Amino acid sequence: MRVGVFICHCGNNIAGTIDVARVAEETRKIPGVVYATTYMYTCSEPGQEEIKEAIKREGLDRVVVAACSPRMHEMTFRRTVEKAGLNRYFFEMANIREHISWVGEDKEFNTRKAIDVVRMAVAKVMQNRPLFSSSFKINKRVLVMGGGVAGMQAALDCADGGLEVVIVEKSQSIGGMMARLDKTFPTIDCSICILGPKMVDVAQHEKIKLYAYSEIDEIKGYVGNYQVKIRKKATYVDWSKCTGCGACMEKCPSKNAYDYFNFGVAPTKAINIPFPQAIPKKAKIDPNYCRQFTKGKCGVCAKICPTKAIDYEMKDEIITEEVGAIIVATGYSLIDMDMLPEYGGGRYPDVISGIQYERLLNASGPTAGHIERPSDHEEPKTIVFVSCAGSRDKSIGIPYCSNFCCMYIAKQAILTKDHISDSQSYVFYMDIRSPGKGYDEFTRRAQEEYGVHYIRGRVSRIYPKGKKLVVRGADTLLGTQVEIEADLVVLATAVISNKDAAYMAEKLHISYDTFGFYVESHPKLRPVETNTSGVFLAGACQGPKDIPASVGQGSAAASKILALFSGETLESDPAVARVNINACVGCLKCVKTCPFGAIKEKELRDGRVVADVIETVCAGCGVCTSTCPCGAIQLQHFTDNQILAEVNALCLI
Amino acid sequence: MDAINLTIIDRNFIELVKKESGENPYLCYQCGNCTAGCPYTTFFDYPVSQIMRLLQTGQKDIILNSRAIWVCATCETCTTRCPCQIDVAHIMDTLRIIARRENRVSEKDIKLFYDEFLSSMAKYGRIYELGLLLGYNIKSGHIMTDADLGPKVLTKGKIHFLPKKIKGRDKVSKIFERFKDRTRRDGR
Amino acid sequence: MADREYAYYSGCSLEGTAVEYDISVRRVMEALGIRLSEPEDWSCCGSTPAHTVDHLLAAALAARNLTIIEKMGFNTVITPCPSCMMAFKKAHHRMKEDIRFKDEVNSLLDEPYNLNVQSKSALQIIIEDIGLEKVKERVTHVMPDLKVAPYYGCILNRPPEIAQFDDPENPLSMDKIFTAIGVEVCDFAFKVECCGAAYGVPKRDMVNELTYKILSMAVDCGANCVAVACPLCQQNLDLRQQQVNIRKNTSFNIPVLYFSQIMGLAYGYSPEEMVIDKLVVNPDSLISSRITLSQWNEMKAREAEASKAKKKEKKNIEKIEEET
Amino acid sequence: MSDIAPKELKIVGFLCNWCSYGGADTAGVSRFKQPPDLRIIRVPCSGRIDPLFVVKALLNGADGVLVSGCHPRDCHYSDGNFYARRRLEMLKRLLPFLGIDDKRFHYTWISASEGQRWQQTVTAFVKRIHELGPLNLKEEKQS
Ligand SMILES: Cc1cc2nc3c(=O)[nH]c(=O)nc-3n(C[C@H](O)[C@H](O)[C@H](O)COP(=O)(O)OP(=O)(O)OC[C@H]3O[C@@H](n4cnc5c(N)ncnc54)[C@H](O)[C@@H]3O)c2cc1C
Ligand SMILES: Cc1cc2nc3c(=O)[nH]c(=O)nc-3n(C[C@H](O)[C@H](O)[C@H](O)COP(=O)(O)OP(=O)(O)OC[C@H]3O[C@@H](n4cnc5c(N)ncnc54)[C@H](O)[C@@H]3O)c2cc1C
Ligand code: SF4
Ligand code: SF4
Ligand code: SF4
Ligand code: SF4
Ligand code: SF4
Ligand code: SF4
Ligand code: SF4
Ligand code: SF4
Repeated sequence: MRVGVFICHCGNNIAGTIDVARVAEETRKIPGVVYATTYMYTCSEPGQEEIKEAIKREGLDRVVVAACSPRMHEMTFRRTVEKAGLNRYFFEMANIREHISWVGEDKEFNTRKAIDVVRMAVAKVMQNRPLFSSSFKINKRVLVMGGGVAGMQAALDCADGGLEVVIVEKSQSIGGMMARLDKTFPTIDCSICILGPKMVDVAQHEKIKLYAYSEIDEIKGYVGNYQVKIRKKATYVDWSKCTGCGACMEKCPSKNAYDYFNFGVAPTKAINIPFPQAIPKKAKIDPNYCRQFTKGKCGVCAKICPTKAIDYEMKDEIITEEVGAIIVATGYSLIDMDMLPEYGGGRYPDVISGIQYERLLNASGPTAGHIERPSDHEEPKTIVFVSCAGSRDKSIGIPYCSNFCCMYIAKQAILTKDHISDSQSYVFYMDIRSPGKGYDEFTRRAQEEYGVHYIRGRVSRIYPKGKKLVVRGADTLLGTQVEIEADLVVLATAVISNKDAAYMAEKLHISYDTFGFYVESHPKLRPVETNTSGVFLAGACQGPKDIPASVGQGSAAASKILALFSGETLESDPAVARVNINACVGCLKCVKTCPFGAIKEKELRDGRVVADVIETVCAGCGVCTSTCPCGAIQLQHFTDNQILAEVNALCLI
Repeated sequence: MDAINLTIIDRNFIELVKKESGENPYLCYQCGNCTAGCPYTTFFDYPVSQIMRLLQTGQKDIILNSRAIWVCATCETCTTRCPCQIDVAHIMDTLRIIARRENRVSEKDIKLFYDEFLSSMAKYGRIYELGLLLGYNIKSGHIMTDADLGPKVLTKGKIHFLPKKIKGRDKVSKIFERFKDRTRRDGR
Repeated sequence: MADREYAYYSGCSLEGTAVEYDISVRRVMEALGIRLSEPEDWSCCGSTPAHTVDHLLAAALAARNLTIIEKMGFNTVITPCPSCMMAFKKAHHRMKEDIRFKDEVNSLLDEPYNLNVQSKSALQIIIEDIGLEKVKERVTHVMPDLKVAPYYGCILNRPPEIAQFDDPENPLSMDKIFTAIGVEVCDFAFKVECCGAAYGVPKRDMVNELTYKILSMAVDCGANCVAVACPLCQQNLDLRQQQVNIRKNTSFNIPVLYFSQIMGLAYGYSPEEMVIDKLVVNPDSLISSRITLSQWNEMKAREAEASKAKKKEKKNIEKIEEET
Repeated sequence: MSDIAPKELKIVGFLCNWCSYGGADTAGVSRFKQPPDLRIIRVPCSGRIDPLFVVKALLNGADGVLVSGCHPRDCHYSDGNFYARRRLEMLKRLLPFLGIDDKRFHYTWISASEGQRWQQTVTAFVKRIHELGPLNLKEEKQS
């Protein structure tokens, strides 16, 4: 066996704290290694050329690159060795940058550690076997979870690219948060005016199938071939009959249902259509408030409905769809105001959240666009906005910035002036975060042209005084306490992940961070991919972001899928489990433990039962390998021998 | 205020406060919430968030000579509401202790009151309110402090004319003595 | 018969300026079936002055008492004064968090404190160990004229990590107790605003400014008396009310009672037994309308009867009118 | 190999590719300094870790073994880490019978975003192993 080892300087990143020459020197002493050299930037074009040439010149049949993390460049170098004629699995990477040169300060220790790590990689590569991927057919349909602006954009781009799309939306209508907004920064165009046409496109696109008021129950399969169980939740209205005429809503006697769409600004009816532009525009009964359900009698809507669409007996329905890729665009939630007791949100009716204020501003909102105080319906003249209400607040476990509230506060303050010309708005802020194109100009305009008074400091307390609310804060630039007697206080409540985010992540086999936002494959270079191939992210489910960024991600995720589906087949990862039928005793322990159901029992011609791996289903976790009592089932590329070779290379020295 | 020279930051002072309070002043991002909530801001020369800022830049003299650290009543408002979970009140307490140790007392009356309180405690084991008041009035030179309240309190029989001496008062004074020995030993 | 027994640390104030707090708490506890055991030979908790000198000294002065209580075999001590309670809780907390600190504190003591005593306010004991059900059961009298602003003061529930009871911004324990005993509670926004604490003597002007705000808010929210759970709050609001009036040219005349006094009155103790006369601002006019529960119920029943009759009559008239 | 006496002990880390290996990478990218004793072996999933690997490592000369996978419920392979937990819990109880202090073996969960936590875990574990000193199988059996 002829192993070649290439040790990377990575400029000073590695060579600065590791004596790479000495690593090369020591490496040459390892049996099997016939060539070892160092290189400035191994991943650069000339660096890769050097590897290819060395393979030919030295007759190498195994290659080790000691450089950065394999999560960074393993693919790069696999392709390199393949181009030089070697099987791509005759390659190993030793991580001497992320795990050594960047975390250890002592050059001597680092160098010794690097030598050990290279020795382990050499030991492993000598155990490596050639592996060949096979191709499998793919189902070129796409599932989009969440019909907010990000999900809609992704769905439309995929559909326009010729793919069939299934959208599953949890709530009654698509549109997400954007459908609730009045205007949008930084141009103040009407939110629903720009979103509405997109929603209609979604509804009318022949390639898009929409399941509203539905949720994902189960996802099975792998990239290219998923089976998804969708739960169509009972609406108690037969949507195939409902025309959205709204007659039921008008006559329904139960007037105090919680209005989820309007974030409880005003109550709604037990049967309702959330907003005029809703898609689909269909009615739904809220059984928590409907008298037919709570008291067992009413039936008014059933009587009134001209198409006889009401069905109190309706049950959830389960539908299975087959798709090949999934875009997760489930968006975000906001904290409850009662997490901030010092502000009294929830206790004092005139302390409201930003999204509630958005509904007050909106012409199709509960007040028809008249700004009024919830307590007495009077027009407020003094309005105070409190930014970072819960955001950047470690004491309640939200250390991060919510990304877009600085901007929407400026927007809302400007709109307030437009609505009530003799009003005065105040904004308490810690920093004004407005780095987008035209953004800072926008927040400046609020101050320069609209006379919005910005106060640098946090609010400590809000308390009622007569009909007013006293907002007590600090002006840290003045170094004093300040008090404002306000008519209305708007809290820019913190953005958080959805309650079911973790639960969904489990179904999707994707990761989420401490705060429940989904984790991308690489924060800079793979922002819409996840570590699970076939699953992509778009919008605020990955982290708080505004509409332009959400739309950008929606398109990006769609383009990734269009690329993935550009051929008829996909290459499988050959690093899957394989059974040695001679060693297998047919105990079927592996069958029981495989989390993916990838192992089936198979009867041999002599009647013996053994395990058999379905290659396309096997995800390559290796759980079976550590379960098998006979060592009969081995995860390729991570076999017992390969791992023990590494252990021994380190320990037996 | 003169320009503060930031070329050299007094790290020793910052480290001392860090060690004695167990709090990290660099967690403070100057939001101003503590100042906003502090009931004493109007009586402070430097509002509490500025004390935090001065601490971050190691301004030992300004801080230890400030009135704020003495006027702070440990009401815990700042600690309760600090979004960075800093025990601000405890830092104020620590700064006051350091100031006292270095004999920098910008609020003599407050310190005197505390001292009288403690000496009453060391002497009797419990607080002898009348003695404490008289002692304070004489030493502070504010002979008439709360004289208006005298009749109210005395006629209600709320204040005892004689101190209650507890049996174990020597045990209390022993705590004070051991503490003094200790500080002497530590060379403070 | 006593259902439970706790150690009871009254503290210096309750021996002096706040005797009425001491007496009323003891009586109310007795009425609720709680026996109190006073540690013999207790000493001052150290209060604010001690922790301005040194944290170690402060902890030691507090811990001496905890040691005594520990040796009595109690694991809970009732501390009606929040200042004492905080001194105890902080000493306990810091000693628990930091073993070195614990050893140092113990080196100042004759006998070590072994971290076995929880300090709780009377409110916490009432809410958590007794329960509102029982609080309600004991009521014998009703005070229909009382409109209370419940004032908790700054350190009763704060900082939350150490206090471990009730909400630090909008505490409700006192509110709930009053509601349970049938006393009207106002929505009072300055429940936890600081009153000036121990600065009454050295910084009286400051205290007057702060109490001015609190008293104004109490009046604004419609209260005719303030309820407190702290001797310092009581002094600053009651004893110094006249100082505020002179300084701010106001005419406050709003009684400031300990919550325990109000409870006692509802439990049928006489104003003398609740030592009401020790309060500076006289609450007599408010509590003179106190009547027994049965009288109250009778009155209510009569009123209900009357209004029913009225309704009936009205209906009859309507009927007649309709018919004619 | 070198004239400086080796001060580091031999510690093997088995890390799953998706979470903990990523976490160690994140620690590196963020330059969170760590003691030098640990050598990492990458496996696809903590469920791939055969207790035998741990035993072999310790018998063959390692002074400590650290295993880290994805947080429960956050596993790339759905329940691989549950299998791992069961097996490794058994292993921990078995080690004393082999004459090895079970403190030499530790397993934990670290996600790809938890660079700082990785730093803390490594630092604490290495410190623990240094307190125990080099593994001397005979000695440890006797005590
Ligand atoms: C008060 C306020 C004002 C704002 N103003 C502006 C502005 O002016 N300009 C701007 O650019 N941005 C603004 N934003 C931000 C904007 O709301 C977001 O950028 C945008 O909504 C993100 O879109 P999204 O599609 O990622 O998520 P969302 O809009 O949250 O959509 C997610 C969708 O997924 C659905 N869903 C959730 N979970 C599931 C599930 N498990 N299964 C199926 N479906 C699911 C939800 O029902 C929802 O329809 C504002 C935000 C707020 C709070
Ligand atoms: C000091 C500094 C530090 C930064 N640090 C970070 C950081 O830590 N993290 C981060 O995320 N971002 C950082 N950035 C920002 C980062 O540089 C940009 O986000 C990124 O480079 C943008 O990539 P781009 O491809 O759009 O543009 P560019 O990188 O500018 O690439 C544009 C390319 O187009 C070529 N080009 C220009 N005109 C023509 C033409 N007419 N015809 C053909 N070719 C043309 C240019 O030669 C160039 O190669 C930093 C920027 C600066 C200035
Ligand atoms: S291969 Fe990795 S370590 Fe080497 S230069 Fe490229 S990025 Fe740097
Ligand atoms: S359910 Fe019937 S009445 Fe209601 S909107 Fe639909 S069609 Fe109209
Ligand atoms: S049955 Fe329910 S939804 Fe229909 S009208 Fe009656 S209350 Fe409304
Ligand atoms: S966007 Fe602005 S208001 Fe929102 S959390 Fe960030 S800094 Fe605070
Ligand atoms: S566990 Fe091993 S022996 Fe048992 S069936 Fe599976 S492969 Fe065969
Ligand atoms: S490696 Fe084994 S356990 Fe894992 S998915 Fe493949 S067959 Fe199943
Ligand atoms: S509240 Fe906390 S973070 Fe804000 S200025 Fe005060 S100490 Fe700093
Ligand atoms: S503890 Fe001191 S600094 Fe903090 S709010 Fe109270 S008085 Fe102000």
